[in-house]
Amino acid sequence: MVLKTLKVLLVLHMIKRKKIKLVSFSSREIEEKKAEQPVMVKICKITKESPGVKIFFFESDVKFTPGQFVMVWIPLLDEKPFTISYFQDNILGISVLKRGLFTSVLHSKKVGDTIGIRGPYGRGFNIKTNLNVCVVGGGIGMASLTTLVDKLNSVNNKQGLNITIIHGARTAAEILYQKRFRDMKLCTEDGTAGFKGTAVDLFENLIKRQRFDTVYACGPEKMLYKIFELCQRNKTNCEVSLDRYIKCGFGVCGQCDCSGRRICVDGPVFNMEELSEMKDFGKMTVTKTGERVIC
Amino acid sequence: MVLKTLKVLLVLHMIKRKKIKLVSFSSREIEEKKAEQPVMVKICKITKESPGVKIFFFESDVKFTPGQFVMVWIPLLDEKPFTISYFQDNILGISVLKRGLFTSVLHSKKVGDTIGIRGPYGRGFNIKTNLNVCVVGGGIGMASLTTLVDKLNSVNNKQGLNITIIHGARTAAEILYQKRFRDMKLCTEDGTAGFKGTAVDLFENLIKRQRFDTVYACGPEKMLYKIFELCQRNKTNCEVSLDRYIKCGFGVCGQCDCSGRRICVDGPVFNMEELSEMKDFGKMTVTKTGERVIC
Amino acid sequence: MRVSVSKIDLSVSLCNIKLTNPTILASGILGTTKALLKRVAENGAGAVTIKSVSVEPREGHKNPTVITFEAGMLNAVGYSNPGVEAAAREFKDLQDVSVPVIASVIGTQKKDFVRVVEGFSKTKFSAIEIPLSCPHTPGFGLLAGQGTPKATFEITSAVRRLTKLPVFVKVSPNIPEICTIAKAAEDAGADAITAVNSMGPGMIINIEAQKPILSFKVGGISGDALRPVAVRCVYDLYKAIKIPIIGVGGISTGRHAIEMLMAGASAVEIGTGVYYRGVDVFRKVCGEMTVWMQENGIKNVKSIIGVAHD
Amino acid sequence: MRVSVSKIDLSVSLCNIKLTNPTILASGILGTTKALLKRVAENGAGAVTIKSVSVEPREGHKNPTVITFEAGMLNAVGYSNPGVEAAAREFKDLQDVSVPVIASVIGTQKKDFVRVVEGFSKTKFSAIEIPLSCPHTPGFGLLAGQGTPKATFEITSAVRRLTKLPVFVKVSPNIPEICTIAKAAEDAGADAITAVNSMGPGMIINIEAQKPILSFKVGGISGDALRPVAVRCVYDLYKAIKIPIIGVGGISTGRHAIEMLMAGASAVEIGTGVYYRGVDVFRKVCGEMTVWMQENGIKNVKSIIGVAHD
Ligand SMILES: Cc1cc2nc3c(=O)[nH]c(=O)nc-3n(C[C@H](O)[C@H](O)[C@H](O)COP(=O)(O)OP(=O)(O)OC[C@H]3O[C@@H](n4cnc5c(N)ncnc54)[C@H](O)[C@@H]3O)c2cc1C
Ligand SMILES: Cc1cc2nc3c(=O)[nH]c(=O)nc-3n(C[C@H](O)[C@H](O)[C@H](O)COP(=O)(O)OP(=O)(O)OC[C@H]3O[C@@H](n4cnc5c(N)ncnc54)[C@H](O)[C@@H]3O)c2cc1C
Ligand SMILES: Cc1cc2nc3c(=O)[nH]c(=O)nc-3n(C[C@H](O)[C@H](O)[C@H](O)COP(=O)(O)O)c2cc1C
Ligand SMILES: Cc1cc2nc3c(=O)[nH]c(=O)nc-3n(C[C@H](O)[C@H](O)[C@H](O)COP(=O)(O)O)c2cc1C
Ligand code: FES
Ligand code: FES
Repeated sequence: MVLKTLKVLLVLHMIKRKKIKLVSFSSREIEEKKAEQPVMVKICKITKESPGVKIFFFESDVKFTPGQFVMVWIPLLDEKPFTISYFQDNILGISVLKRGLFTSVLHSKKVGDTIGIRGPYGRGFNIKTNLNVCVVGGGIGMASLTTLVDKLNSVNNKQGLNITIIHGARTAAEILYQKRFRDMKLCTEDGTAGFKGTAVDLFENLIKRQRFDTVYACGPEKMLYKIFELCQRNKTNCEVSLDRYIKCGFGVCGQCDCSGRRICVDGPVFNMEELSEMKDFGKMTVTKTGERVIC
Repeated sequence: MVLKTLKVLLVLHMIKRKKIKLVSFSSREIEEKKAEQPVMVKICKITKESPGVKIFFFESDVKFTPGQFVMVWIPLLDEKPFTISYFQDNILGISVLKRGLFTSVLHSKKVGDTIGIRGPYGRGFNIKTNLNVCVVGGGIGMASLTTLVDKLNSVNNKQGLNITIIHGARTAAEILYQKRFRDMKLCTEDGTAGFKGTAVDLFENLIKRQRFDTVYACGPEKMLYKIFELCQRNKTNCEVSLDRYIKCGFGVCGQCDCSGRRICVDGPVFNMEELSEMKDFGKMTVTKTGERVIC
Repeated sequence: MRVSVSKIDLSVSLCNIKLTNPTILASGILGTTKALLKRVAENGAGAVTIKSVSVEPREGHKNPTVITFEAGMLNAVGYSNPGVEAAAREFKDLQDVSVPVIASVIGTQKKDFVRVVEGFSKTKFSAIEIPLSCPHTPGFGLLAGQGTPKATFEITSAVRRLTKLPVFVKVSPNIPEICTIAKAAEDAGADAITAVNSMGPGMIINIEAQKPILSFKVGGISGDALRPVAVRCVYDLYKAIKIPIIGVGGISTGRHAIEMLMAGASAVEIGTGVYYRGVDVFRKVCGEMTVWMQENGIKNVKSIIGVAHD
Repeated sequence: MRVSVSKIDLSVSLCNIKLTNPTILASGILGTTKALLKRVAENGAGAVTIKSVSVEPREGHKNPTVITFEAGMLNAVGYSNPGVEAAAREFKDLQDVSVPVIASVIGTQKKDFVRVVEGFSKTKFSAIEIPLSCPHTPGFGLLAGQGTPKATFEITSAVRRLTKLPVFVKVSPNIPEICTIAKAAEDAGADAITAVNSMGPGMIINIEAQKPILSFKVGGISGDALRPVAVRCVYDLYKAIKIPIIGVGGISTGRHAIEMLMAGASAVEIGTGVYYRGVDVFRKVCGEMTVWMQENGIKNVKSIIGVAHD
């Protein structure tokens, strides 16, 4: 009750401070109305990053933060989320792992074909400067971290930043971005490249010997949960990017819930404090029907 | 045909120059959307200007140009146009001549009552500086000219402006704004005050002897037409404010037509060039049903 | 891919009426006098429609009759018009207007439509539009039960028998059975369907006055709010009927017009767009269509009609 | 004239359910999990509604399922939901949610509604809302003929017999006979009418792709575009029925909520407002209502219900 009164007073205070316009006709503070609709872009280049992963490049003047994603529309088929994994001038790229119908159709697209893009959506990574940073990417999860690494490098250029990149894959052929980040620490489950074992194993080895100021991670949720636990234990700050089935992408449909937080607007990137409050993290996910199931 | 092509090219040129945004979702150049809806204001003062005319004052931060009007709404009754005839700080005033039902109900309003206001609408007078100016107001038409005179006085304060104000009425009791403009040249049809005769008669006398750079007029259309003719003959610039039945007030319903020009947005003030093209001026008006009839 | 401006062809043909471009002034907006029609024509419209005319003069509803909100416009003008006699006088000598002029004819009963059409028999209109779909005028349109297949068939047939001019029947977006209504019109010999009239009706209350703002309390909704509904109606009608469709509702940019054509319209009417962008909305829309067609390699606007269908 | 904040009373009572304020989360927005309901409650809602639940799990339509345009939102989610068994699991222990929780129950036939209500018999919902009005899901709502007086009466009666909880029937703004439908619900024992569901449907075509954007092609319209229609429906219903009305459609500010109450609503639901202003739209709307009431000397929000009527 006291809390409620306090909250009402706070709102009243905000209104007084004109954050909420009241008298005028439109008392919504959001003035600029954006349309959540796909814009068609032409694919201008396609590269093959691994047997299962292609990168699609297109022109767009969309501004985004590393970790944000776009919804990719193939008319009459479906629309699905993909992280922006490449960004230079006005050329953006998405890295697509072929999994089911949608990604297969996307893989069949040629240069000159068009796809729809809406976004960017979500809250990306927090860029910390001047630190010892570790980036851990499991499989295609590495895609979310690429532009983060680029950004960290550009921001911290001459400030003694130290980035350790751990990239895990099942086997050597599935390793991504090897040319882009030449000094990645690799690990494969079958030992065909780098350290034999998972990214978590390698990270655990490293964190025993080395102090990181921030750890950024993206990949399978089980992996993310273990990294989060290791960071908690080592009192190391971390941010992870989560994955849920996405429909609207802008926070209304409730499909992408993780313990009351929406992946699409409150995430996909969450910090430790948030993660520690999210009971479903690492345990429950939500299916396409909206059922909460063990993940 | 050539003309049409030229026009298309002009539009294309404007588009290129970004006056019309094309690629973005909303390609309308009008971004700020205003609601054409009355806002309730409280009457804070009422003065009696003549037996038939009351001035109603209210607070409003509406910005306007002399000659513009507002639509005054009495809920469940009707909504009609009135010129803003008084303006100081955030206090506006309208001068209302009691004629029929609406103005009678308005006259019965008390201080503290509320009325609805939307606007300002229309294109007001062009403020010319540093000139010999004549202002001619017939009856309640004088209301449209009051804030023009105020503005001319304030703009031209020390620049040697010379304003002649002619105000005509049927009889002495109907003369308006006598305290406000002490040096008005008055005329009454019955000779009970000032010159005996119409404002046109007096104006004709004056213009024979004196050169005006600009003449501003508002009043019955027959009067306006005669003043316009006199100005044409004397090669004197003039601007007059016309009157038609107003419904929407913002240019869509077509009710207020005068030869293809809408009083409510293209006017109510027109210049000589425009007036000379308006065949209906002084001849035809439009009734409430939309019928064009001799005026 | 790019097409030069001079090659872009915006002309369409609507029931054998040639239009230099597909934009038409919608009924009820500015179409009160010949002078206003002329002005709209000079501002780029491919054709113009007069404000609807009934047998007798009508004052319409009291003011406020037209208001706007952030998503569109509400109107309850109430079919004010000078009656057919005065209107026939006003619209004689239509040759002064450089583009085709469409008459809009209303009535409370079948015989009224007939009388108005007869009253216009000496006037050089290019087509007759009959709106059976006004949502806010007692005695007319939906409030007189004219939005049923039966009434639509009867009124359309009566007008059809009377005139050789193309007859357009204007339908309401409020009726779920819009395709059935349109088919009834088609069966009765209509030459085109105008889709759609204003939507709703809707109401806006001034909360300080605690009263609805429109004097008729409710009014038809037009403008942006209506566009997706209008596009859906045109899309559905395109599949259901064979006669051409004139798309109306919320069009104020070239992109909107193209969307409506793709849904299946052969031409578009613009009403509230005049408020959003001025009397020259027609020229602006055509300019924007031209640029878009250039950039997308489309020479002939006729080629995009209905392309959104599978 | 001015009232101090502490004296402002926003509480309302809806079919004997006490709400600390009249704002309710509308069905289909965020109501998928208990955690989200909790979050909405913490953000100031007076009550919350779950996303509609059917007997069997449903994946709903393919994406895009929700898009927006300048005047509102279009959605064709297609009633994706985990089915009543999983939903009953999800919504057990509702005491964690600090405000009343309303169940939304859908079905393709009468017996489905019954099965879902039975499936929820152990769940501590405060009321049951049955939307008979979805415009874009085959097998449900309007597309299953549930928007007729007869179907409304039958389904409502069946649900009524089964439960002691208040039953809200959610109606469509698309049906001209909205009052007849609502009366049928009232006659069948409904405790309140929720007015309205989304409007249309509407369609938006991407002109570069030349295709409708929504995978179901059409979707229900909500948000600003819907508000005047929703206000008119509530105004008409207030005159036609005796049971309370929950007003829904385009509410995102305190002024909008007040307008809806003045039209005759006893409480309001907010859906698309979450998009316009965030999850804390409920707190913002209540704050704005409070300030307005202060300035206009109104202490008790209940006193403004229906005041726009003569
Ligand atoms: C924020 C975010 C960013 C992503 N970024 C990338 C990326 O950069 N590159 C990449 O290859 N993949 C990315 N994904 C996953 C990508 O969306 C799925 O791989 C893709 O949707 C699979 O579709 P499909 O039809 O080919 O496979 P399906 O057979 O339909 O599904 C395979 C799996 O993909 C996931 N998936 C399917 N549909 C969705 C959906 N609508 N939303 C979320 N997950 C879905 C599910 O886990 C499903 O089990 C991202 C997902 C999220 C949530
Ligand atoms: C741009 C403009 C500015 C005006 N400014 C003023 C002003 O400052 N002071 C003032 O007293 N009057 C002004 N008028 C005239 C004023 O609107 C009418 O006097 C008023 O509407 C009369 O209403 P009523 O019901 O009292 O009279 P009615 O008996 O209804 O009408 C009396 C006469 O008023 C005129 N009138 C009525 N309704 C309208 C309408 N909707 N639009 C235009 N004219 C109408 C007609 O000429 C009519 O014959 C202005 C009119 C216009 C067009
Ligand atoms: C102020 C106003 C008056 C209207 N009057 C008429 C009318 O007299 N006859 C008619 O058929 N339609 C009338 N309409 C409907 C329009 O012709 C059109 O069908 C509708 O407004 C939708 O198009 P828009 O969104 O481009 O305005 C009117 C609309 C407005 C806004
Ligand atoms: C994305 C979305 C999903 C919806 N899903 C449902 C639903 O499952 N059940 C239902 O009764 N209404 C559903 N609706 C309708 C809303 O509950 C509400 O009636 C409508 O959106 C109008 O209110 P608003 O303008 O505040 O959104 C949905 C609306 C939206 C926008
Ligand atoms: S995907 Fe709809 S809320 Fe996140
Ligand atoms: S009053 Fe409507 S156009 Fe002027």
